[in-house]
Amino acid sequence: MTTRISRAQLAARVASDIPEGAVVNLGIGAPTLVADYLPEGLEIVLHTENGMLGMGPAPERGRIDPDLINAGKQPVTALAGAAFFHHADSFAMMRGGHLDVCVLGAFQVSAGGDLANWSTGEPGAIPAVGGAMDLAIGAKDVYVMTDLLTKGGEPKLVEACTYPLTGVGCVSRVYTDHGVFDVTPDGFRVRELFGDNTHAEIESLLGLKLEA
Amino acid sequence: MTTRISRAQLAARVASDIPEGAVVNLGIGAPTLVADYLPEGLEIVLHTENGMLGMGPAPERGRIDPDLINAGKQPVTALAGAAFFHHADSFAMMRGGHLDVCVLGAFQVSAGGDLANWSTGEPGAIPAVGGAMDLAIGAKDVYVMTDLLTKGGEPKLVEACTYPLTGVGCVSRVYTDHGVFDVTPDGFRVRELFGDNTHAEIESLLGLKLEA
Amino acid sequence: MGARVIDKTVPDVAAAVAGIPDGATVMIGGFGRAGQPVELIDALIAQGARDLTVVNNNAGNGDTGLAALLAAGQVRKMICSFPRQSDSWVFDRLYRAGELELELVPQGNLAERIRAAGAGIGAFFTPTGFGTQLAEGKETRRIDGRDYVLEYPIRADVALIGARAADRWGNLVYRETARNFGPIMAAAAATTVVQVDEIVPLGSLDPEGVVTPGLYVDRVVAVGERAWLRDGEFVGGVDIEGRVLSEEGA
Amino acid sequence: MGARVIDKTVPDVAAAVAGIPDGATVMIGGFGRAGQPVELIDALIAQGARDLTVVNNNAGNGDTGLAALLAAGQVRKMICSFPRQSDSWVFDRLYRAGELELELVPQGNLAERIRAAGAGIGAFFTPTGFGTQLAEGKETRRIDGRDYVLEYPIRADVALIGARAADRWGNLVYRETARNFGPIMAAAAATTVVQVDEIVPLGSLDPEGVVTPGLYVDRVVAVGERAWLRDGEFVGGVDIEGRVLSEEGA
Repeated sequence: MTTRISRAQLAARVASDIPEGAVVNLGIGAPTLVADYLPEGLEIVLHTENGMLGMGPAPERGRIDPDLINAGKQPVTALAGAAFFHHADSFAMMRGGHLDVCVLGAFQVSAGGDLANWSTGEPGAIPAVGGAMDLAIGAKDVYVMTDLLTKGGEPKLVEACTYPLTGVGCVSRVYTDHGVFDVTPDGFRVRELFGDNTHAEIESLLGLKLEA
Repeated sequence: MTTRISRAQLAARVASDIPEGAVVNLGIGAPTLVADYLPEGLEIVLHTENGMLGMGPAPERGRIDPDLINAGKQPVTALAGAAFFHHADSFAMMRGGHLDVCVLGAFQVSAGGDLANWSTGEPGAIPAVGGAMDLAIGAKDVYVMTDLLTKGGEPKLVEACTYPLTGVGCVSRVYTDHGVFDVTPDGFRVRELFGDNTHAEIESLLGLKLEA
Repeated sequence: MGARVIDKTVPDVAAAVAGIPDGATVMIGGFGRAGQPVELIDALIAQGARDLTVVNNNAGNGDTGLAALLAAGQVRKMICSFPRQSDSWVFDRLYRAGELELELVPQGNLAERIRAAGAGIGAFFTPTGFGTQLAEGKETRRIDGRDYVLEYPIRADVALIGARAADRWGNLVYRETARNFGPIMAAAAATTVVQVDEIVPLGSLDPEGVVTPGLYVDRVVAVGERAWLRDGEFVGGVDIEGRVLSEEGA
Repeated sequence: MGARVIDKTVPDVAAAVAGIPDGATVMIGGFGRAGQPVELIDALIAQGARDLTVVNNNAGNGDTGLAALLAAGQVRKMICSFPRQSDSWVFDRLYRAGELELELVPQGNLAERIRAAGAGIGAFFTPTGFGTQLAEGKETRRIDGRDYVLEYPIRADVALIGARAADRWGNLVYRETARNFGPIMAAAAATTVVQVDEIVPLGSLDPEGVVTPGLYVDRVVAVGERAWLRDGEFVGGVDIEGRVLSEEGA
């Protein structure tokens, strides 16, 4: 058996790579967990694409403000130094490359850095994309946070995505429950393997050649 | 001799056509005179493209505010109801067709509504365009305020402009010292002639056929 | 004559939505509960215009607001970025039954296309969506080594938006993330209708802080203060949908 | 560690302009005296970077500010909308002598091209300038019955802008029409340098009223209050160039 870290440990691992002063978007869903593990005492500015920089943690019950929400429509707070802006200005920040880091989930990431995370492509499914495609191209570094394998055991790091793409060549690094991988011009390069996972084991799980 | 009205009378004539509630840009130079003749008691919202709606008259000496200027870089004031915005937002208002009326000067206006007002095309002249081309396409109605003839007696209403164009087919009406002319699909149409000026006299001065 | 010739305020929400014709394209602001013009949507349902194309980030939640407009059979087509949600059953049913067309647009392209309409831009090259299904059939171009898709403006006949306060010229201020689509939709629609908590005297909004200048606004109606505010100050006591938590009431 | 890890303030204007290389493209904000970063321009002259491309609405007035930068021989090319003015003798002389290149851009296209750079737009179709000399050689297209010209972003290595106040995150507020090019230039430059009247504590700027969020700003320097203000309030007593009228002094 290979070593797998928990979702919380993975969030903490991503958080540990975010430098002080960074402007970061944590998308919706699992990546928002990263916020709970950002190093204390460091100022990191969270962007939420519905229109705010300087997002703070959730309020207590009774202090929920329906006008003050994140991209997942959950209640949040505003830190000192926050700023509000409209949707076009907010997505201009992303598209214009002004965010340092964006953390996203994935169905698949290809060796060329393509991301598939918005649609399983099932016939008859109702499509929904939201800000996924904007986020995918919207930061200096796009980090993916995901399990290495699907629940069915299929690799999520692949030679070429079979699911519909979210963005082309946009991912810079993949944080998985087995290890961390950089996307390089030569494909995935192992950055770190958790526990006693070996290069050969991961290659075998993925059926994919990995750079050392 | 034909009847000619003064520059001040002309400004008043333009002003009398501006409806209450209109959002109006008076450019720079002579058209800014129109502001002095806007009907009292009517609210008309003046836009200045450097970034303000609700522009008021010049301040007294001693109350000049270098941060509060118009497009001609002259000191102005802000009325109750004013708003400030940046240059991209300001020109978006113009380009997006949100101004009701814009008043401009001209070297030439063609029967097709082309405007030439930014360059005489003289070789060696230093060019400067400013907001002229944006203003030309930037209002529901573009009014030109000008003498009918140059000081040398050349017509400024022409079949086709010989000076470099500011905008194509953009002028809706021309207010001159001799009369007022609409630009129609059939060319200039006489809207009003001052004093005892006749249709034939003006046609003769211009060497141009005018619709009645 | 007189000192109050520009007055965009209307007495009630029925007057605010009067005249919206069948077949209109209607932008509806809001993201979640924030900025959602709930009272104007209800008035549009009562008004009854049909065959509408609606532009919104989502496609309705639960059984109120936009979902109720869909359920009333007034909408022919949705232009949005994220229709499918856990509580989008009204949309889901109509879409599966083939009774509702869908144009799916990435959220940032949606915002920029709306912005382009207001700003008089004829089309623009955006990197978002390049190489994806949502760019299929669209013109693309490589500029300075980056790939872009050509996208066109989204205009509307009417925008229905929510803001915190307005003056009689239609100058608007918003509150927190309720700003979202309001300013760009106001500029992209031929007629912009705004519901606000309160109408304040001309001159009482700081000209530095006006977010939507009045030239973008046609009708303003005051609908009273939201349950989580008192005299413009946040007092809380509600859930994320704005429903009062305690027995105190609004 | 500690509570002040984001601090974009620098101690003086020399530190603010340090490292601007020869050959850089430098955006300079301001329209007239309003928003003109006078102290930063003087610091750039002292710093000495040469062969610059400068983006500004004009090309210098009188013998100070941008005109002095031109006179110092530091500028190779101007991108602007309105170089020729009654007091643009420095520009006029250099241009006629062939010592200065000029790219003339209609003012609204200049603003939108700067905005496009900051917003990640690859190019856009604008109606301004269609059919004129300033669109010669440019791609055009008829869209929905209107003619447009394709225009590309203008990016910069450095922006020098003026604002009224900043906090240590670089959030900015402006004053009146001094806002002009500041917000769009801040977003279009790799490094944005701002001079402000004062630096205020984090949290003291209203988040609804922040015009340029701090992520666009790299360095902030306080240069003291302008002569026509006292504690942020307008007191007057100056001419349009900001020169004190009476003997009271600043």
